[in-house]
Amino acid sequence: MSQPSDNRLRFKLYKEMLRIRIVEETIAGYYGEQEMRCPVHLSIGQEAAEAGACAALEQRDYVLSGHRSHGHYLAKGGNLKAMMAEIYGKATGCAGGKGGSMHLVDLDAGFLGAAPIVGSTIPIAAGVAFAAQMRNEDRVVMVFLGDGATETGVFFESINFASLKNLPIVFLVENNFYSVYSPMNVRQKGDHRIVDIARAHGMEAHQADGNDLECVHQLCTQAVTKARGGGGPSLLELITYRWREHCGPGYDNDIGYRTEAEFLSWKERDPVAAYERKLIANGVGTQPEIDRIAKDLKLEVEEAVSFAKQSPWPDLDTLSTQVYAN
Amino acid sequence: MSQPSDNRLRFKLYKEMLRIRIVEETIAGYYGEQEMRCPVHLSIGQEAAEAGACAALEQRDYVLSGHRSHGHYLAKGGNLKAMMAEIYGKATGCAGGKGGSMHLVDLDAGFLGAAPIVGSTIPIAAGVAFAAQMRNEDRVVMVFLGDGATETGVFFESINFASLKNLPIVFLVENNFYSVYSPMNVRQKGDHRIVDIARAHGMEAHQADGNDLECVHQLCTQAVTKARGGGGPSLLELITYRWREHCGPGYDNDIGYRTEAEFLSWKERDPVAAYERKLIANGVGTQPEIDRIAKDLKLEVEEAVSFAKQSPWPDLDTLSTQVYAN
Amino acid sequence: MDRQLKFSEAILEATDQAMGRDPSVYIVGLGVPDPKGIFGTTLGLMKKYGAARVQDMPLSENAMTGVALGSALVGMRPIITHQRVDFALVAMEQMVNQAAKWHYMFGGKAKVPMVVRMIIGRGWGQGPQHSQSLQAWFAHVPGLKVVMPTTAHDAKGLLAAAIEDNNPVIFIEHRWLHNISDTVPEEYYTVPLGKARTMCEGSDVTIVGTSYMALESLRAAKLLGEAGISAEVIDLRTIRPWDVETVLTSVRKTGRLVVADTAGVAFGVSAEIVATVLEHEFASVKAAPIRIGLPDHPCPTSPALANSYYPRAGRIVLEVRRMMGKEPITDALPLTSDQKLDIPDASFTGPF
Amino acid sequence: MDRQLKFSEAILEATDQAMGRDPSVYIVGLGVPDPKGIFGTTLGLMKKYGAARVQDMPLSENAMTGVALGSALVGMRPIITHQRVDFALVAMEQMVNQAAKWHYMFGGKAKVPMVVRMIIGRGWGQGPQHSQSLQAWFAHVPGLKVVMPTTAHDAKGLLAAAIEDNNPVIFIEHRWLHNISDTVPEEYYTVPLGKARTMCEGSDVTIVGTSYMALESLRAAKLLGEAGISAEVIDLRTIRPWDVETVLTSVRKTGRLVVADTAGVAFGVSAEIVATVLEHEFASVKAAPIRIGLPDHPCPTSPALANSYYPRAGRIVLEVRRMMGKEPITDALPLTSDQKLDIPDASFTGPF
Ligand SMILES: Cc1ncc(C[n+]2csc(CCOP(=O)(O)OP(=O)(O)O)c2C)c(N)n1
Ligand SMILES: Cc1ncc(C[n+]2csc(CCOP(=O)(O)OP(=O)(O)O)c2C)c(N)n1
Ligand SMILES: [Mg+2]
Ligand SMILES: [Mg+2]
Repeated sequence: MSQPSDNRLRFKLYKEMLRIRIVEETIAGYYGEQEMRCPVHLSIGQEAAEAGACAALEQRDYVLSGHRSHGHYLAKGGNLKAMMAEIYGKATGCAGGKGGSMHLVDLDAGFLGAAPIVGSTIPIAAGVAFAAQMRNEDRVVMVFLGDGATETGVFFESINFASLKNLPIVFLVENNFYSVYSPMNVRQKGDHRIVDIARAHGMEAHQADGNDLECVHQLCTQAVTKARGGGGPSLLELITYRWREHCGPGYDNDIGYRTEAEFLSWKERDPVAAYERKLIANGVGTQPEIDRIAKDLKLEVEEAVSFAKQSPWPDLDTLSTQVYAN
Repeated sequence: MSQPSDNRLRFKLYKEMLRIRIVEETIAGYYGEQEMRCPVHLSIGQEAAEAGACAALEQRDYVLSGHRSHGHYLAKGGNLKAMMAEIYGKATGCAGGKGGSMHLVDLDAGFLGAAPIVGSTIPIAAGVAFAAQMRNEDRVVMVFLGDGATETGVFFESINFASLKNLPIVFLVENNFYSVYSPMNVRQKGDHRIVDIARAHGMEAHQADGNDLECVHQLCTQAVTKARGGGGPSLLELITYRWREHCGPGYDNDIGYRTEAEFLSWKERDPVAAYERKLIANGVGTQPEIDRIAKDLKLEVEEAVSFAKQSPWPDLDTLSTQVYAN
Repeated sequence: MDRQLKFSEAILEATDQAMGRDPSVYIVGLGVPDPKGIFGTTLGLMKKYGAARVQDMPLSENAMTGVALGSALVGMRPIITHQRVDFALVAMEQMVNQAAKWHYMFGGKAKVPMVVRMIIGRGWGQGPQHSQSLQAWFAHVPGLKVVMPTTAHDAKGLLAAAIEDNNPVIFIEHRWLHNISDTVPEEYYTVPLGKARTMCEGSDVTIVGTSYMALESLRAAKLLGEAGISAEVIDLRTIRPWDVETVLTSVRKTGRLVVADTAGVAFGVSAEIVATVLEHEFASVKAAPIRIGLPDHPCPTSPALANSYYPRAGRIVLEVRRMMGKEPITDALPLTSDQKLDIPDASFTGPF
Repeated sequence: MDRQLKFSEAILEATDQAMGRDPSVYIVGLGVPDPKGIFGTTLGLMKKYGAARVQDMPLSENAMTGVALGSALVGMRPIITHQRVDFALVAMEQMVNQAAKWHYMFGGKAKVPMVVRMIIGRGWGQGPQHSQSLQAWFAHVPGLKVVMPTTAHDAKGLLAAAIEDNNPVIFIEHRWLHNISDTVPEEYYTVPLGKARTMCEGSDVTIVGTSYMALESLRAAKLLGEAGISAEVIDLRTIRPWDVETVLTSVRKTGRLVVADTAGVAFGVSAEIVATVLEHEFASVKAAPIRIGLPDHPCPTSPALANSYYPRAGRIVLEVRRMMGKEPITDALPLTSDQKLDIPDASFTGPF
């Protein structure tokens, strides 16, 4: 935190992070009802990276994301009710039910879209930054991707282009060590490969603890400020961990691709609990204050679920409309 | 040269390089007759890289290449007559007339194939190396590519895979500063980007003067030896220059994408003339010896042209055969 | 004799037996050795054949297709798998410009024996980017073969044949077939590529179905039979080369043609079949041909919309009755109140 | 009034005028600002509109398609060019999974106004990897529009319309049309997407042609006319959405359908047209429909082979005569001794 005295910001960041946690836990809780009939990729465990990064942006800035996008959407200010309704496939969803969890969008919030073909939104985000640059607009773009996405050719092509054009963009890699059930060592070599690729292109790049909310926020603020000032793109690799299964609401440490011990070691580094302890220890907040925040957030999220459940199905007429724009 | 006393090798290398020059000049000379009715991408100016690199390989080793492949084919021992006949579209061509200049192949020589979609043979070469590794064969693969090809996503994906699997492969980049008429500065940034990409993947990489025949040969020998010994892949970036137009027989310094002065500065660094001077200066060869070699080579090449011209057209029956292998 | 195996188990058995018979066969794909094993189709292979022949890979579908191709050039027989056809769009260049053409363009000197397994997603909100069915694309490309098995029996035999084939074979599996069982002999066998299978004989109308739609066609034929209409159902099995003769012979008999494909109707496989039949058997055809497939827009995610996206047996019945000049019946296939249209069967509880 | 412009000049003029009218239009592609200017179609634009709006790019077709898409999302109108369709195979994912679907999959919230210009190579040994004609692929994808102009007049108007359109438009140019001139008005105009053009009227047979094959169809119609056969030739102009009504109306009149496409017949555009016509106008059609296009194998490089690969007007004449029950004439179009079939015209002396 550049201003350690800025406790308002600290609370805001914490609340943002906690809100993502509560939304995701709530989805996990309701998923078993089989009313959210689409794949969901929860980001529980990775909230510090998401909240810390988006808090560095202005509303006019843009974010794009991939399959695991709930946290990015929320942290950028995406409408929670519209997101829940989208996951429930309802008419009130942010994409009218056409997209589901993997295709969130909120133009007002600057969340331009998410799409689950791994790597594909990276060049699209570069294109958004390219347009901002061509029109001399004061906007920065942040695109979220995973460690797996750094193996796609299009990631590399995008890094090359962004560096060549000095685009106002931040490539934010959440490295959670897995691509579905595949560990790093069957996919890539070396502990600094991701940042080194960016550096090979003359792009500033940093690797950091993605579970350290303030550290993330500080790094991202620097990168965003640099981009905004015409200093060009950055890549930030945030080390973090996904707690639950790749797709779906459950835990899957038992199926054999990772150990329970590994999971537990990361659970001890829970970014939400850690920051809560820090806030209290530093006298920034008290347990009752924090409990109240959590309670309010839970209420808000339950309300969003009710909204989604009660919303109507999309009209069958919309099935074949919106194929072409007028 | 690891053994500076090895004058036989020096002559062999020189002859290989000169042969490529003479073949390419001969093609340029005949192209205007409009009997070679296919695109040709000549490598005049880049012969040292090609001859020096392939001389580091054994016959059992494999080479793959792209659109500018004549030199690689010849240096790897590809049949000259079959290549000429292929360019002339004749039945006796190495691909029976089906491929033309952009699709050379000579299995006996270990030249597995060339294809002109930029970047595409890079992963194919990695696959050949992967097979050699799986079967524990004593074979090294060398794949030739240009600076433009290092902007394709598939290049990067291949580097990642080769490094991950420690494949016995050498990525040989001939950096001639242009992709068709596009200079480096509209395509990539930084003077060490290409080697740095490889290094970001933990791959050994070197940049060197591609017009220095002995230097090329030495570097390639090291890389090939390393790969053969299980030491894994390398990337070598050889700086060189294409003298003639991107595609076709002529010169095009007048059309405006590069200056005549730039071309002339590279012409002064003619790898053939430079090595010829060196051979004579060091007393390795005499002018008459060298003239004799050139004369013999010209005869050989003219013979290949006659062979190609006199060869029959492919039988019309072959038009629709060889679509599927039995 | 009557050994039942699921389609997914049949795929696994074919792979296992092919690997056992031929050391040059290997399999690579995202998640191949993981605990889910590509919907169960690769489970246990890593343990049996080792990490060299059963490989996970980087998230680099394009390069890895090239890697498979390169290894095939020098004598390996790779199987590369993709969990959705949609993911393989990044690898089109290697499949279409390269794998399909190396044999021809090098005058027969190169051989590319490789199998590309791809799965068509469907249901549970797969949505616009996880549900495409692009067999028409691959079938448009000379040099490729394209296989779409329907039954577990054929899945095993066609995959074995695809692995034995010396050409690049695109092998497309429908996610909703994976759990369906059939009689599958234990011993190794092949089902020849390029041969359709007549699922039931009939005299009034020929229904050509691909993959999952062959099953819906069979269901439709039963319903039609109850109403006195005799339908012949042909499971196409191979899309390229497809079995023109079997289809023509049937249409010569019935005079009527319906094609039911898993993909979009427009510019799809069904157009080729209709056009070919009309070119060859114009005189035999008694009624306007009918194509059944996906409507001309992407697949939405919400079940409320997606349920109406996919045609089912009832739709085939309706169209055939219309073709035969019979009363339309709109309630052809009433749904039970707890029936869900976006899952393959009741045992499935979400996400794929 | 009778201002003649080459097809390539018409493309340039449409681009120039669109850029002049709308500052959000920009053009990017390998070689766009280079001295050859994409076969002359982008010459001078850089000088006029500056390096920001007229850009070369890295050899990264996939990412650059995504870049174009991203810029379109926030209000730019990119034109991205590829010198061969074949090169764009690396960019299929961005075009098909992304550009085609963003409007639909975000419930209408995203708009992707972009034009992808691609050239079909042909002749002078372009060979298997520089000559593919993949309009059927794009036409199979809802969300895309697909345009193939034949005349310089339409090239200008259709490109202008494509740039104005708020959707991703695939714009395919045949290399052999670039040098052909036509009357082209100087002022800005658009030709609506989705409308075919009747090139000549006739009563015996409808010949639907695409791109360069529309010209061959017109030549065939002239030859047929001399033999007393009256052919109506329709230049399809847009492949998706195609002008079903114009074609049906014509076939209702003639009762006979021939489709001549620049691409492979198998699973190609011609199959869709034939199938649609037979579905809708079964009763009007008097003879088996005929499809003319590329044979079912890749394009060889040697002129001795490639010359027989491409169908020409003579082939159309032959097929129509056969269809009409007339004597076949095999010497329909004798070649002059110095005529070369692998170049667009005599002024061309190699390589493209
Ligand atoms: C091109 C492509 N290939 C495969 C997939 C299947 N897939 C979905 S998510 C995923 C893992 C991505 O890993 P990573 O980028 O690290 O993100 P994470 O899931 O860890 O957040 C894969 C392989 C896909 N969606 N797209
Ligand atoms: C994917 C693809 N895009 C574009 C082209 C057109 N093209 C052919 S060669 C070439 C330039 C390649 O430059 P480089 O790799 O540096 O090789 P060089 O020609 O300099 O030897 C281009 C763009 C192509 N063949 N393939
Ligand atoms: Mg990950
Ligand atoms: Mg170059």
